[in-house]
Amino acid sequence: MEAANVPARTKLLQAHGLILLRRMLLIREFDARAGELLASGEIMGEIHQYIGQEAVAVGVLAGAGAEALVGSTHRGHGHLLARGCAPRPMMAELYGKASGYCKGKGGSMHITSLEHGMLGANAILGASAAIAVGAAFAEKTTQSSRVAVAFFGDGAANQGVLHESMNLAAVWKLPVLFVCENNQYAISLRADHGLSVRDVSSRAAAYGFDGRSVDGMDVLTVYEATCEALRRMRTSSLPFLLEAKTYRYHGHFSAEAAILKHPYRPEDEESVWQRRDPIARLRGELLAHGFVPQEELDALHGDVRAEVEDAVVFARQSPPPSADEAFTDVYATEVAGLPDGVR
Amino acid sequence: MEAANVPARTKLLQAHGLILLRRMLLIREFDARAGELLASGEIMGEIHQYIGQEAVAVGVLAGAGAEALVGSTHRGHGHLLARGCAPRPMMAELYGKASGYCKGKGGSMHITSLEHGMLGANAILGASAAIAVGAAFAEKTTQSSRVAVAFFGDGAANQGVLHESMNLAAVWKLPVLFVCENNQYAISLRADHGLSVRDVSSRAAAYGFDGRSVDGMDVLTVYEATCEALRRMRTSSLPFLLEAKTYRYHGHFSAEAAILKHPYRPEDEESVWQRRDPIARLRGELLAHGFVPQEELDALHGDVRAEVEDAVVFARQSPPPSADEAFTDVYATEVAGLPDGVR
Amino acid sequence: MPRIRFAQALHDALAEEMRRDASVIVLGEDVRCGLMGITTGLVDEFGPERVLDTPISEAGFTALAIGAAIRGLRPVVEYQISALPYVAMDQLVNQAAKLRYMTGGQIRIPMVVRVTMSGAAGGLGAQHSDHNYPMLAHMGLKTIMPSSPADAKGLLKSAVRDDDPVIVYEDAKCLSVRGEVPEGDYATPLGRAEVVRNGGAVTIVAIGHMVHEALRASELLDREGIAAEIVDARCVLPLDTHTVLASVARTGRLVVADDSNSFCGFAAEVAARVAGEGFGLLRAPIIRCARPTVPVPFSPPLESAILPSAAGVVRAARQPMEAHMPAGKGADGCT
Amino acid sequence: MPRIRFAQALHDALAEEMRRDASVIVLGEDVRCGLMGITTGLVDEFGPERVLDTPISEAGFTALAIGAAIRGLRPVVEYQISALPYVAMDQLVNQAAKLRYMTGGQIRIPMVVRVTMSGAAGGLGAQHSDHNYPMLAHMGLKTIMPSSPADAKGLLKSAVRDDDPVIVYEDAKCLSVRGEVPEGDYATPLGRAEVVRNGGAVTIVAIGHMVHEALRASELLDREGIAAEIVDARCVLPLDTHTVLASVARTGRLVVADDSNSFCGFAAEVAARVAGEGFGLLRAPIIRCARPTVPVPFSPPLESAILPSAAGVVRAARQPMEAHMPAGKGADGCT
Ligand SMILES: Cc1ncc(C[n+]2csc(CCOP(=O)(O)OP(=O)(O)O)c2C)c(N)n1
Ligand SMILES: Cc1ncc(C[n+]2csc(CCOP(=O)(O)OP(=O)(O)O)c2C)c(N)n1
Ligand SMILES: [Mg+2]
Ligand SMILES: [Mg+2]
Repeated sequence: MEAANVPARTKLLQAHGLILLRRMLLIREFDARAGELLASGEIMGEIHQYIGQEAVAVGVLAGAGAEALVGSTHRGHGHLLARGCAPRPMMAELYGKASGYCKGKGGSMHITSLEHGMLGANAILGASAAIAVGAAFAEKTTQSSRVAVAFFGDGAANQGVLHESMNLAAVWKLPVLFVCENNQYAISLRADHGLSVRDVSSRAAAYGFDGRSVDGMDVLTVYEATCEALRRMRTSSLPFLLEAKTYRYHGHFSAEAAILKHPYRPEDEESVWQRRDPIARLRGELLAHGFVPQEELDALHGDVRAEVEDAVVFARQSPPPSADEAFTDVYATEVAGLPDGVR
Repeated sequence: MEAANVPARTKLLQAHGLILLRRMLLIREFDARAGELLASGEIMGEIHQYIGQEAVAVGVLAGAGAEALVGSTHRGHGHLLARGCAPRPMMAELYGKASGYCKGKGGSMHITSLEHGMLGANAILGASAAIAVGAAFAEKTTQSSRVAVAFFGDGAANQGVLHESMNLAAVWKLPVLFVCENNQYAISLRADHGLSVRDVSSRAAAYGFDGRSVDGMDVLTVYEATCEALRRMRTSSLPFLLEAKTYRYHGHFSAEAAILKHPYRPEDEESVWQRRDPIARLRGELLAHGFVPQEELDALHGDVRAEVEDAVVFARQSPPPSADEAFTDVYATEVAGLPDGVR
Repeated sequence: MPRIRFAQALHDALAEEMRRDASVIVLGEDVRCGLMGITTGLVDEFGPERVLDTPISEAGFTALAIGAAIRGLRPVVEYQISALPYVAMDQLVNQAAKLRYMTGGQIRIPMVVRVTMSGAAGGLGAQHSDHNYPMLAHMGLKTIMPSSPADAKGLLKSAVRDDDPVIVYEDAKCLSVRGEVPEGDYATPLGRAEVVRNGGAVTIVAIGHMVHEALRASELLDREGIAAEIVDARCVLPLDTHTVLASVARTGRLVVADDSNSFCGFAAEVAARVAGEGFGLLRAPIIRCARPTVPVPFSPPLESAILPSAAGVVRAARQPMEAHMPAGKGADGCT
Repeated sequence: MPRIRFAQALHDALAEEMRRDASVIVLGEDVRCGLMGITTGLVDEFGPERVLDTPISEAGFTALAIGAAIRGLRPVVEYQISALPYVAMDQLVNQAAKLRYMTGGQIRIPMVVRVTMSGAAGGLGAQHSDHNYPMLAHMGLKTIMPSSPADAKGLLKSAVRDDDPVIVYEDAKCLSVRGEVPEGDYATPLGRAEVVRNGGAVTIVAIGHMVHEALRASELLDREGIAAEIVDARCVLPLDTHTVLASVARTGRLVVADDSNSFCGFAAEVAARVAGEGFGLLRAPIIRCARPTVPVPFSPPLESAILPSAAGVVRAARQPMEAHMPAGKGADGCT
């Protein structure tokens, strides 16, 4: 953010700072708590914490607007919360309860709330971005003005389907904002060991549209860049590729530390990024400008914690699905012999 | 070719013109004859004629040298002949005879001669280019200096696996010359309806290496560009992407005209490209420079025709494989129960 | 009833469904010109917005269709050759087949994938001659393969109207078959097999062009005094076990004639069901007449050595008739 | 004999083969650190040129391995999760499985693909819990799935030494199993099943972790007076029909316990073979205890409702024992 922009930034800060902060905090607290619950064995499976990357989901989805259709990833909690999905059915989903967004059938990697415009979190890298292109296609066909946001990671950037999807979105002029969350690693693989270019955004040129890399540790920068990208998309009728440079503070998945013998990241790397923590930064700016008093920030933090705890209680108290639920929702149109007939 | 280069071109013409011409003629005559044989029902299936594109295979493979390992496509006859594979076992393969390069098991789309460094023609778009990257990897690992040439079309350029392969070849610094034969169409799809960029070669930048588009209707240009690309690869230790703009004179596959009701190409398009015919051009230059007298050129043409006819006779007279051959060559290491056991 | 070609029946089904429902779109490689005549002309009536030629990006455009279906369109995707499910396999079996379930029923994916030119059209070699429907059905996708023009039209219409992904295999060897097709609008329900010939000695369950091979075989078998009953399965999944078992109850003998690879193929599934649920009805071994699990060779004599045919069905059908006959092997893999 | 974990046995096999043969290389995602401990440490001994972390490009690096194998290396590719065959399906079933044949035997592809964490490790949901070996075996790829550490080591070594592509499924539920492993160099031949428990009443053919479920089930069955004989198939393809038939000859009854989807799955193939070649040996219906063909739900109670287990095997094994018992359905899909 250059000096000349400071007034614009200050305006943004005043107008949206608190709500952006609240969303980032909610993501952080939710995923911290989910990590504890998994570690204690209270919930099952694996979760991919979004902690450290909050500015990306929150900045992009605030900038893209409530109408945007979103393709999420295996690391999807942040996208859902940034979009305003409720912690209760999210947490219940992690518990595999019937009150979860997906009735407990999805789990952490698949939490979806279609009514929020979330097309689905997806455990296959690149898959949801490709599907989001289809949503944009449908919107364009039906003359809606909704855009699609297609999230993917620095690792997923090397999946073939993304190449196909970017080309398709370009030749058919679809309103897709591709967002690469470059958190520097694909599990243990350093981004620059997997990527043949420094900036994923530079690949946009291979499809004839524009791209840009921004500081993903600053929510206002991400927000602004998203707004600007959407403007560009409207004038060009082309997709856009936004890359946010960011960092995940935790292991790739929460059980990682227990599994790996040697850390794959240099010891001091996290602390370098932590110094640019998006939440601390935004909080600091809000305080410095006197837009929000310390007490209100503290209260906000307390609120968010309570909201997460409430979600935990809700999830704990929700009943598990009944065993027959394993055999429902397989097909939308019933046909004799399914799903029962295939057993 | 700019004026300043004329002397270089003339040298090239004198040194290699005749042999390049011979190869191009052989491709044209072979594929013309194969088309007739298919139309008359003497051979089965489908062939994809290389006619019109001869300068690409001949120029690239002459430039790449006899040691290069080649991944070919569904339109592979040209690559094989340019490489010096023999018309007899090629034609026999089209007849499905035991004397074919693949004992008749492969057919037109799969003719392969490993001893010529041909890794295989392939009926799946993009597949052989990806496999060629592996050959380059093996060469690099074993400290050989052989490079791989990976052919693909303008249509195949939008296959995901090519993206993955180019990225892999770049991050692992593999000696791969990617060659896009842009013949303007993928079956009925105009290249610019499928591609989001005008020049496929511009995509090289998305992987951090160099690319260049050249006139694929001029064999000397292609030859020179290939030599230059290889020099660049040696100094950069990176792959290179060469795009040759060319044109196929015939239908996508030989039976096309009988199947399609409406032509998908503008009526006069072929004649525009024919005016740049690579064979006519090279022949004209050889004559104009007086490097080869007309009689020798005529004799050459006669020779080539005779060679093709000899291949037809050879193929006709070759015995068909015996029925048990259907069950051999499935596995290299015999294991009890295979392939017999799986029937 | 008018007699039309199978490919024409598919065309008519698409055209009628597109007329009926504006959300139906067609996309795939070369669908505007339509190499097999199936989609030919649709673009003239429905315009380039509803009939889309795609780049050669099967994974990408299949995913696109999934996303479009989630958002309310009814895309009909064409795969021009039967190898294309391989390059889009994740989108088919791990996305389209599962997203509804994973989301607890929030999502519907009313999409059709037409795999045309499936199987060995003849002389196309190893990579263009597979019939891979068992792989998709294995993963729970509704998967059908009609054998007659009437079923091609009626089943494709049902597929378009179905709210789930449905994979339609168009057997290359059926595309030019002619047959009567009912006039007016009709849809043939998924999941129902049909007895296409009655006979008391042996049940032959067949699918796709193997129905025609079985019919040819049955005439030869008649001469040997073996009256074959032929069941056209029509759908791979759901599989109409009921009709199969009812026939086996009459005949006591079962042959399955299927042109997919034998190993874990369609014939294996039919056999396993009957060996489980219909064991008490069986009087003789179940015989599979399917492809040996080897790639398809190009050379015509080799190709015919491995593909199941009427002659193979005849050999297969003799076996359960001959008690204690040692299992002899036909070169075409019908043991 | 030392007792080691299954994952360790796999590690040892790789390390020993890499020591023995310099052309063996290992590549895949995160193989240098080795998330499951299988490839951990190999890079220290063999260096980064032979142990390669790949970008997330499964189709690309599988094709790369094919090309490298054609040129004489022996790549061992790791797929970190069992969903990855889908994104590289063309490379597996249409390239690796066919190139040798298509070229008339000019090419050898001595490559191993290790699909690790296969099946439902627990709580990973629909897209990370498949066991898709039937799809690859259907297309003729040599496909194996050991259940014990000894076999894991011995079969993986055979796979590495084999001159064809071999797909090794490493069942997530077996990775922490401990067992004795012979000292010194040994390789277990592909294509041979093993009788791991003798019993005269019913044959249970199992594979992967279902062998352990079957063993547990057999103890419960013993109490009911049902002596189960258990055959560990070990290899999906080639399938050792001989050992299966020999066991059925003793027992007259067959249950197949398999954790792949039931439809056109491994159990279907075993059942179909026995219903064909071993019909005369059978005294009762063949019962499949396999996965119902639905996606795997995340919720633990739902997950256990669909996955086959010892209890399911017990229920399955009772059925052929009770003549004329109407087929009742267990919730876990074991009919
Ligand atoms: C196609 C595919 N390949 C591999 C995996 C296994 N996997 C899960 S997450 C992951 C790393 C992803 O890295 P990135 O895209 O950068 O996202 P991040 O986890 O860093 O958010 C891998 C390899 C997968 N889920 N899908
Ligand atoms: C992955 C894949 N998709 C589709 C096809 C069917 N097909 C065969 S050739 C072809 C067009 C190829 O165009 P291009 O790559 O430009 O090569 P050209 O035929 O022009 O030489 C298509 C679509 C295929 N063989 N493989
Ligand atoms: Mg990352
Ligand atoms: Mg082309």
